[in-house]
Amino acid sequence: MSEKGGLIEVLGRNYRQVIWIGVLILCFLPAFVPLGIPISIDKLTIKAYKCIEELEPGDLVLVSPDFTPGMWVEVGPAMNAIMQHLFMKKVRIVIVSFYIDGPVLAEKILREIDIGDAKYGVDYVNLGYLPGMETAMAAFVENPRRIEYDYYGTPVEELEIMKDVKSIGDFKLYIFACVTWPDPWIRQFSGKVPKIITVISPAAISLVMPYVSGGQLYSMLPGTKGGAEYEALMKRPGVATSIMDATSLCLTFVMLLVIVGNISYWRKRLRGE
Amino acid sequence: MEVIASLIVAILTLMAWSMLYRETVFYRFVEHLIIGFSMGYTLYITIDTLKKIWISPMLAGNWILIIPAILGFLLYTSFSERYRYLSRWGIAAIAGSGAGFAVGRAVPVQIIGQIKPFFLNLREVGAPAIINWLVVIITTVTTLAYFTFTREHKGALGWAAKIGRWSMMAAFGATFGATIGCDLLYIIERCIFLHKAPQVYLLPIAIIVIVVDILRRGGK
Amino acid sequence: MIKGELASTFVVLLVFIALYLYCIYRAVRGKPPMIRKVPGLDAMEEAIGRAVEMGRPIYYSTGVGSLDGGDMPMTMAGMTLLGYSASLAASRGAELRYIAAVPQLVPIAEDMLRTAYRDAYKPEQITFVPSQVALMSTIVGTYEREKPAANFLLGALYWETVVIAEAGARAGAMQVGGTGRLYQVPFVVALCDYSLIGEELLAAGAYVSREPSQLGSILASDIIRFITIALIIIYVIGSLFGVDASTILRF
Amino acid sequence: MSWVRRREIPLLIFAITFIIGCFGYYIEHPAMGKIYSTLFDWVLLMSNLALGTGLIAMTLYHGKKIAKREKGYEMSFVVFGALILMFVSCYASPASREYLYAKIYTPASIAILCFTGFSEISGLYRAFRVRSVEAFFLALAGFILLMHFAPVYGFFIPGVEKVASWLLDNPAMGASRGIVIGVAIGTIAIAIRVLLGYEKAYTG
Repeated sequence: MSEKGGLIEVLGRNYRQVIWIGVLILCFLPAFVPLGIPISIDKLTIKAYKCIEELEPGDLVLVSPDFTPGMWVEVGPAMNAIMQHLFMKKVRIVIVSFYIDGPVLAEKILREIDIGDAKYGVDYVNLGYLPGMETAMAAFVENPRRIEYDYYGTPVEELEIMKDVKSIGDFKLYIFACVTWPDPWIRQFSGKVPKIITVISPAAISLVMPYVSGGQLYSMLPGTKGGAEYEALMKRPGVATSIMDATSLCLTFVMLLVIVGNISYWRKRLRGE
Repeated sequence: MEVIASLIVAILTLMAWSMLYRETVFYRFVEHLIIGFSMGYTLYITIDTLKKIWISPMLAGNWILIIPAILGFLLYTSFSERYRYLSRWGIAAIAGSGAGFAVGRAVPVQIIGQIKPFFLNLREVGAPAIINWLVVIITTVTTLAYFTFTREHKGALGWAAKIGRWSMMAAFGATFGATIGCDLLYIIERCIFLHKAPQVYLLPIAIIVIVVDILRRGGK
Repeated sequence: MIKGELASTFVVLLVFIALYLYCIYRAVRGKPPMIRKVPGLDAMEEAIGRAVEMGRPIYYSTGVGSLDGGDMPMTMAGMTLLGYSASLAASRGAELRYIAAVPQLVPIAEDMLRTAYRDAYKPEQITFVPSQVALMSTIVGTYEREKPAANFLLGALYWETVVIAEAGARAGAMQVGGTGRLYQVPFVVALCDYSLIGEELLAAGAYVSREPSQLGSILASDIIRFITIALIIIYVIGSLFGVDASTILRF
Repeated sequence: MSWVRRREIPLLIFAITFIIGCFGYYIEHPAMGKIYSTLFDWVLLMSNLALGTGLIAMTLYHGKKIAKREKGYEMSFVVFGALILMFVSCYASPASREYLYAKIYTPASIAILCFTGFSEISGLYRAFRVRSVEAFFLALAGFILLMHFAPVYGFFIPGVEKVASWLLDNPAMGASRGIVIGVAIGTIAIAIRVLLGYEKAYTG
């Protein structure tokens, strides 16, 4: 008995280490085994999913991963989920970035998802980075063929996919990911492409909602949580699901800690210690 | 090269996280490495900035920039017992412009800007919005009342201050809870990075080292 | 000259400044106001006493806030309290160490610690770390090694707040924290033993100096506070009658 | 040269820069705009020059450790080594700068940033104990927000998201407004105290 009391005492004195080990285990667990803990699915995520589900194989889709690597954890996993769906639907994808880190992030996404038997240059292409933010967007909207070389230096004329890209109207859908200020993309692309979907950090949702209700944006995915919802719709749990699993587990653990902490505190206090 | 970078980052991450267990030589190494790296990078960025905003304009004939440069170099006199009063000149200029900037915006943005939203067109909204409006008014006014310094918090002011403190506590709790949800993402992201090969092979090594250390120290 | 839309705001600013000058003038003339107790500031003295007893150092940090823009008032308040606690610690024989994360603060800290400690001053009482991450990593490591008796965390604090406050708690230090940055106040309040919320930190310099002139400025702050509450009430009454008070006051 | 020692000189510099910084925001005049932007260019230049003071303080601290062979002086070599490595690789080539900064330093510093998450959780265990009425409000609001951010509870308890956003939009916003207004008032007060030379943070 005395040994057990000793152990509890040691653990009580080092409660921080105990808590941290618990958090680490719960964060690692879903990375190894995706659990698929149920989450509520937002209407907008379903709308985005249905929109992509209705695309025909061979339709052209334009994608801009415009965020910084440091923000990966906020929007990257959702981008993975939506790109995975695009490759599953066998649409043709053109990637162009208006952020300097965009092309590298596009490569990261393509490396992490299962692209099946899609061929570079035929089914998808990475056009690289266009400097100049909103001016660059306006120029691209005016003439997408303005770009002469892709990210790897191949002339655009030699790429089969680009033969069908004559104007911005050839794209059926535009997907862009950004972290904070979505206005430039919406200003330039709204009305030029039939549908626009954005993947955005949860912090910026309030900035985007007016555009969604106004119709300039077709739908949006709110960050990694949106990604997890999307993966649940695809029935294909991935990184976003494991992140949300870990978040759910950790926060439940934290809530248990609060309860346990209060019980032990009040027990001591009522005993008059 | 990518694999080597991943391995180095994974090793550094585990070394840094060893602090969660206890203060170790591994953590100390990462701690000092980070100081050195960030100093090196800050130095590079600063020299680059100085070239752009000082050296090049001055060589182009903008000689007036010598005045702020002298004030800037006066900051270095703080290391000398004899001349350190001169460093206050430079500090005064930096602090003065900062204070001016802050005070200039304090009234329009932080005071008037915060009062303006208290207007609510009562005819156009329903009962729930009016209740919320009242809640915001009460919490704001009582929080302001809490900061009163020249009266003891007794009587009506005491009650107002108490309600103000309670509403502040609710606000703090809410921010605290909301922040954890976001900051956890970074830990999870690191865990997902660590679970990939080849980094994942480092995990058992780290666990063995810690277990050995716990046994060696006998549960201190 | 004055921008049209800011004209009435400018008048308000001038009225406020005039009010400060008047109250300070009145207080200097012999009518200093009384000030309620601020527990966090009295606790600093206790913490320094504790450091003397235990023979361990006191650590002081102002976070990564610098002297520009909105951070300046909080950083300045933090530096004023650094001067105050340094002279208190020096007179009682405790060692106070300052960790700076902003280069502009190094000369101020040098100046203050040299003034407070005179011949007993050691250059290693001031450390400089170049970034927020470096500040976090340094403090986590240093606190665990040195086990400070007291940890003061006062200034324009950013993301590092929670790490510093928890490192101090882990080391068993008595902690006094204070900031006016909205997102960091919760951590200061929840994790430190004593906290100075928002304006309490900004008024601290006047509180610890106990000079009538400075206390006068606090009286003026209170009057302005009641003017602000009155303005809120005007807006509320305006809402009852369906009138936006901004149209009348031209804000 | 005793006049240079006077306290009035820094106060005068403070006053001039304060007036330009403060009133420049309100006054619309081409000359004022020029002075206003020049002031900020100058301050930026001075702030950048100040980095050297930090470098000196750091070198003194670690150099003294090495010179005196104090406990843990070996780690001071790591500081200087890392400094030189980063500095040299920044100037060597853009590729080496990218590699060391983006691929190694940035991810490694995220490992340190993770301490915020860890500290929040262990701190919360301590802070959310209901010792008083105040702590009760803190813990209650925090608990609701935790439920809001764990996606699983949105699935099982549908109302939790509404309660959480009500809490953030109403009582929490009201209290934040009160704090912001208080800070603004304190800002004016502290600036005037420094201006009149009472707050002696830098004037000695």
